Amino acid sequence: MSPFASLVASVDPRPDTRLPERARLSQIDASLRWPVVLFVVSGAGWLMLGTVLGLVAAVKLVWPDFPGIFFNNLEVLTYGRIVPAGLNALVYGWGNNAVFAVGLWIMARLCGTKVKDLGMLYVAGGVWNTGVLWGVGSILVGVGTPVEWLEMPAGVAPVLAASYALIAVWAILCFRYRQEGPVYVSQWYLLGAFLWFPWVYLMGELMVAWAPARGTVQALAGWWYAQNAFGLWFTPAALAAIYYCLPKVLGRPIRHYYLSALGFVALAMFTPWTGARHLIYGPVPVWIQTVSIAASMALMLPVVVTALNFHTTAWAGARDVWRSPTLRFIVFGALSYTVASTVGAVTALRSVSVTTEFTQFMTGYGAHGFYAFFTMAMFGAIYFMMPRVLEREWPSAILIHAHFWATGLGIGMVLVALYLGGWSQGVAMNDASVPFLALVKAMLPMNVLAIVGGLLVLLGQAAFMLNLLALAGVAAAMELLSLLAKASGVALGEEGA
Amino acid sequence: MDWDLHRLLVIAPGTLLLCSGAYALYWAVCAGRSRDFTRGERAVFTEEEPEGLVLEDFSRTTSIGANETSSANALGRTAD
Amino acid sequence: MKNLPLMFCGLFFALATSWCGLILSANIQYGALQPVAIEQGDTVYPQPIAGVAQQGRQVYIDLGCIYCHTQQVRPAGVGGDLARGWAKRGTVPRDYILQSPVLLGSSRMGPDLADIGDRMDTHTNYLHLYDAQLVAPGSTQPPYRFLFTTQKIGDTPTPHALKFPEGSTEAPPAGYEVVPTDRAIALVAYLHSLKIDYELPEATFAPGVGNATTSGNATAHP
Amino acid sequence: MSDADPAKKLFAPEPAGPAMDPARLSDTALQQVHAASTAEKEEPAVGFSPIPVGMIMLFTALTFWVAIYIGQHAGGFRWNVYDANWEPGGEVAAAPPDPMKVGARIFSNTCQQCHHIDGMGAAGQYPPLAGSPWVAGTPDRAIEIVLEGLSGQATILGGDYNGQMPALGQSLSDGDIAAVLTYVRGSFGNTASAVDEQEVTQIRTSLGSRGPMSPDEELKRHPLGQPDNTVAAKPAAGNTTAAGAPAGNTTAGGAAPAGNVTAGNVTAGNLPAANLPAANLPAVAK
Repeated sequence: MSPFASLVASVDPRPDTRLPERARLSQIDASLRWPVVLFVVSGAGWLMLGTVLGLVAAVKLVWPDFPGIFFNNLEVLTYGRIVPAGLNALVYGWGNNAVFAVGLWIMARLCGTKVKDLGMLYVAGGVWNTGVLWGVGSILVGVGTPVEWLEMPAGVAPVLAASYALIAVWAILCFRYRQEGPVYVSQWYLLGAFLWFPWVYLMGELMVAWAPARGTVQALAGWWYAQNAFGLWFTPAALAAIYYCLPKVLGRPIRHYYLSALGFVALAMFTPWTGARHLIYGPVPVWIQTVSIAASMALMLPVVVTALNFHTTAWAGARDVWRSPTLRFIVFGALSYTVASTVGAVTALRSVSVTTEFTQFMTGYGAHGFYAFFTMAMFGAIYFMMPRVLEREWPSAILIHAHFWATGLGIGMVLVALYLGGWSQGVAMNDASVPFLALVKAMLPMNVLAIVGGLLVLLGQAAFMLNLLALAGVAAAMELLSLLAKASGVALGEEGA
Repeated sequence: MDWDLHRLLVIAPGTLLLCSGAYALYWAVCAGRSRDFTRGERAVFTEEEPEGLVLEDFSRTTSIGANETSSANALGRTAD
Repeated sequence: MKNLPLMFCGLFFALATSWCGLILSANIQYGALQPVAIEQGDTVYPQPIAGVAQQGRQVYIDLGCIYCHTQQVRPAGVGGDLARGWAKRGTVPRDYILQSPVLLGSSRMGPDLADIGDRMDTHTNYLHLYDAQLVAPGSTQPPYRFLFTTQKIGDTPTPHALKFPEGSTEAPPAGYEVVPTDRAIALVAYLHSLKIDYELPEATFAPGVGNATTSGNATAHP
Repeated sequence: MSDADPAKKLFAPEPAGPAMDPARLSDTALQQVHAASTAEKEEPAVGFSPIPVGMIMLFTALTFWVAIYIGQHAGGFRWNVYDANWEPGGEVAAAPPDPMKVGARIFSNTCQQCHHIDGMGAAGQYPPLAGSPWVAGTPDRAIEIVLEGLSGQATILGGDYNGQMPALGQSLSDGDIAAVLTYVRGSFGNTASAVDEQEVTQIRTSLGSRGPMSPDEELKRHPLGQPDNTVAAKPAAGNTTAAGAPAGNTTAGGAAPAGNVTAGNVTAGNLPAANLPAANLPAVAK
């Protein structure tokens, strides 16, 4: 066998086709067991950290001296540091780890392939998390770049890119060696996500950090990246999770499934053009703004398609949705996707953007997309995935209830606070007769509401973390015990011989 | 006046594209092509998690759908 | 749709067209702008910032000022930007060609700073940085006390030492003074350098704007 | 991989129906759901279900909106259009540069060091321009001095000067000279007419390069107090729509002591609406 052929054979992820389907599926689940635990647990840790940092930032908007005179002398706790640090912890720590776990698992299952080489995934996952740690730490000590979503220093990018490649290659390999039969829509979305992200990330780093473009072209490249990182990485991954979990748990196929292809193609066509929607009335030529506004509006097409798919399917099985822990989160995410995308399209219009731009409203829009849609969908998928991967049930249903209600209510309060507060902030800001200080003071009540919501969200995540650690911890302990038993058995056997 | 060349340049090809797209869709649906898109909709279901089976139920037990077996194949299953 | 290489090409094509259409064409179209004088013989604008101000720019970046302050002014008739006296015209791409990284910002928890150098007072600014409550009670700007040091007053008081308002609890004990560190001095120098006090061929001052707030200095050029 | 011919598979006729194993799906309700969905699938050949029709309408509406929105607000895809409501052809009406503004800039770069920002010069060293009869009347004298310089003894407004004015004909174009003289003749309390570029060109050609003249020689060619009979004694080019009067005549407080008139006020006072026409037009590079 030539070296190349042996390499190919060593990564060929197809399970033994002689096995019955049931055995093959549990082989696939088992092949991803510990990588998934690594990604989910580290992701949940980043999620907690990011939320805490965001919460501290929110408190500082109400009480700038927080957390006291002594700590104010600590530069790392200043508002301009914890905001980007929290954002990066959420995006690259939680978001990417969650997509790695959920995306790889769904891809492997739908393709009927397993992930063969475990060692590489552990190393890559470890390197990814180390890179994020390095990046977030750098931001906190003040050696980041001032480009939103790309704040990590340029040196971190190669580390992240390399570990990403080692992880994402498994998704591509799974698709390459997939079993016969029709390709499901989740596979399209996941393949797209795993292929788009590296391009988008490298082009963003290139034009912003390594060989910066001149003037506002740089800002354009930065927003092109940020918009695509969300729209072509987190969004398709979450849509794939919804498309997978919803019919699966309900036991009924997606309604109007034939439209989903249209949704995917439209998403792929329009999302990349929306980058400049963050620069409306900004220092870029007006045609660039117009094209991005038009693309944001055209993005309503895939949104309507997914809305039809998701909501008609969920509606038909509404009672089962409410009974399923997975689907509560999944359907919450699906609804949020519809609403957040509509908000996104409307706020891209010039006449609305003039009020919402630069205000807390857009912060709320970000939270709506990243938290109420993406994160909730990921929670749902994780609730579905972990018992199957670990062959063990979640330890506590009460904690799942607590998680759902606390995060659901919490994010709802945050959104209400930021949307209402942001809108009145924008209206006041555009009225030059309102002194700036007065409009800042007027935002206080809504900022307090956002803090309360944030606390609830954090509480819910603590419940999730507790449940997760108990589940993974017991599973790990059992695995360790069985390994020990095997080892001692072998040792005994040898002694006997 | 307002409908100058500048705008016609955008609208004429746009309309053309749109009409051809609409016609293509019409033809595809009439020719039964849309059925091909539905072939994938059951790809999510497997032997152990088949269509027609609701997999999770909060209300049954304190723990979700706890079953007597520890095998992954039975997890979360509530239907018969 | 079932063929991996074909699908790869399609996905890549969707992304690549947008990159070419938005970023590359923008770069070709205006990526090579140069400073320009509005009329022949005039000084060219924008002017680069240098020395201490350049160091202050790094402080501005380190402290994450962009998370509350934009440096982009929307044109006349859009929102209240010009009416608030944030500049006399909207900013355009040429204003940013000498800056890297570009600090447009996307949030206005605080006012826009594109033209802050035209409307600020150095000492007030030091106080505002030390603790915004001293100057603007109710402000949400966090205190940057770590940009200042408290030291014993020497033979002659330091010129930049903060003059706290009467009865302020933050005033240092007698015989001591609060002075800005090099970073604070650099940051304030940078803020001073932020000026949109020039016109460009593609961006002239909006009529009548700015006279209300800065009546005496409405015309920057003789 | 030879495992599949994708196209053939995708478009192959559907098998008789999904395998429905009655043993597995014992629930009758479920079977009904199944039957319903199966029936739905066979339907499309007959006609459209409302969903695709709705989607086509949505798609059509979105495409039309996008096309029209881009058509109306793309600013001609120019790099220098920042107004969403820019109309093609807008640049045709772009105003020619205001000679008072151009002149002010050239003055501040070239003349201001000696003649001072308020045109008062410096006693005994540089003669004043404010209220000077040398500036008023025919512009030819001033054009010649700027082109070729001036060297020697002169008495201006009661002060004696014996200095040297450098020739600026090489460093300033005809347009620049016309603009700066228009500015000087319309500022510092001066109310003389604007200077035309063609006149400068004429004089430059007729003078050749003869070098600086003495004041006496200059006065011989153009005595003081000579009336201004040039064609340029007309309103400043193109900018009078809003101002409504020749620039020189609108001087606010023209009789005030020149020294009190700062340069900034002069610009603002002389041409209250000087930048109006330009600013109303879309920003387009000339």
